Amino acid sequence: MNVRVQEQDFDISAEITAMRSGNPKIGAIASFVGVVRDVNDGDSVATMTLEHYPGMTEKSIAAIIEQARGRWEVLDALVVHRVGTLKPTDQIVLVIVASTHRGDAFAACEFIMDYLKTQAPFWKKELTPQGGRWVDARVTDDKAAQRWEK
Amino acid sequence: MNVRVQEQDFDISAEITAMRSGNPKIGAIASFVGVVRDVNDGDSVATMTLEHYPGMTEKSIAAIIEQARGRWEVLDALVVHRVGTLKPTDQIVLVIVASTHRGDAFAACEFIMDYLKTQAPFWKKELTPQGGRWVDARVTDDKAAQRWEK
Amino acid sequence: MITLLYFARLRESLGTGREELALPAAVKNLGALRVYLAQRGEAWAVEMAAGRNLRAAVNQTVATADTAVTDGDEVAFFPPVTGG
Amino acid sequence: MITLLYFARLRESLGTGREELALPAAVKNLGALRVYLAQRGEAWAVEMAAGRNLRAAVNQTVATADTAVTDGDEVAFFPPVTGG
Repeated sequence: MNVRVQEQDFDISAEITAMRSGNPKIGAIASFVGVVRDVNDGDSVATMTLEHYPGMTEKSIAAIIEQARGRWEVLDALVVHRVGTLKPTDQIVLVIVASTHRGDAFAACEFIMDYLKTQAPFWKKELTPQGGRWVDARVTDDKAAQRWEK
Repeated sequence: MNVRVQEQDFDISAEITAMRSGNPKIGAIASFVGVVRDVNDGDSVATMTLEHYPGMTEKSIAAIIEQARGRWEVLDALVVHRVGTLKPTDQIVLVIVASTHRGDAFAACEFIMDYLKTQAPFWKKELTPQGGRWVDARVTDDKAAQRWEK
Repeated sequence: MITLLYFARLRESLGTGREELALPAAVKNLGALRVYLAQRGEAWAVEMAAGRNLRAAVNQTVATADTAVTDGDEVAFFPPVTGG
Repeated sequence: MITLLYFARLRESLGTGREELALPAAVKNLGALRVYLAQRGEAWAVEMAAGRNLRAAVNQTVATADTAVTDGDEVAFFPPVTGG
């Protein structure tokens, strides 16, 4: 189980290779990559700057992974979240979950992403032709996270 | 939309990079990698040989992707399935789905995997200490696929 | 003539992966073809038996017992799939 | 003393990301701290207003108005998160 917050890009192949070479029980690896889009709320986005709360970020993501481990069979998990200034088509976030079977891998991966969106202390500021603006939290993200609370 | 059946390994980073560089609307990429496990049904597995039905394989997978496109917003999708002889920790199958938002990417990716398991004409033969044996279809896989039929 | 294909366990136990067959006049659909092949005896009787969990495709599309089979078709028999 | 941290929109509009504060004797919890900070006027009144959609953490754990605040704590105020 591993959490990293970093400015540099990540390589999903290298991460998956490391994970499966370490555990021959792994049969299923679900992953998610978030990417900067060139348009948001109708405006073109030139750059996106991510700020976070060092310390709390790593702590809250580790807690989210622990919750996932309590619900599903998780053999290994990795979260990498980038901070700093990114541009459209850049990778922002990577979540990888390895399990014996695919159902657990998919569910735990989506669960971690939904909570990352609603609980981990990251904030995005977009640069558009109208200037810089902080991205508003989405109601749809809160709804996605609430699906798991039952 | 792309389907490949091949003996050689695949590189998920290269595939994701190609996908997101081609479309700046992509915000979410869900993917799945299936891996050969060293134990199945209680026996250790030395090698796994995959056979398929050339022609029908590609056709049925393309049909599955089309079904996914009819249900969710799919900006791009890729399925790579290996055939031939593999060993534990080797990659077997890759599914990547790109969308604007993560909910659609996750759902379409899991849908395609569930159908790959139950409809695409691939067969696995394991070599164990007791000799070679064809893997039996799993009832759990049929159930996973049936979830989508409603 | 039709082309018959056998995969995986069937290919091994029947000892062939492919054959060309002159379609008997009485065989109009997949169910009748299966009964016809079962009459070859031995492994054929076992693999094509009514109770056997067998799947089939006609021209690379999943088919059932009442799917029509006509001259020129490609017909495949195989066990339930186990890919992914 | 407590450490106060402000992030994102708050950091910009308050003009600071971090300060040390001698905790007033009357401030026992997060809700009271927010009221106290709102009394600084201007941007503070706006950002800390009761109706403002504001989140907070005490010692790096999400907190609510009745979460206790004591000497030595690290308290953070920030807008709803937008990562991922």
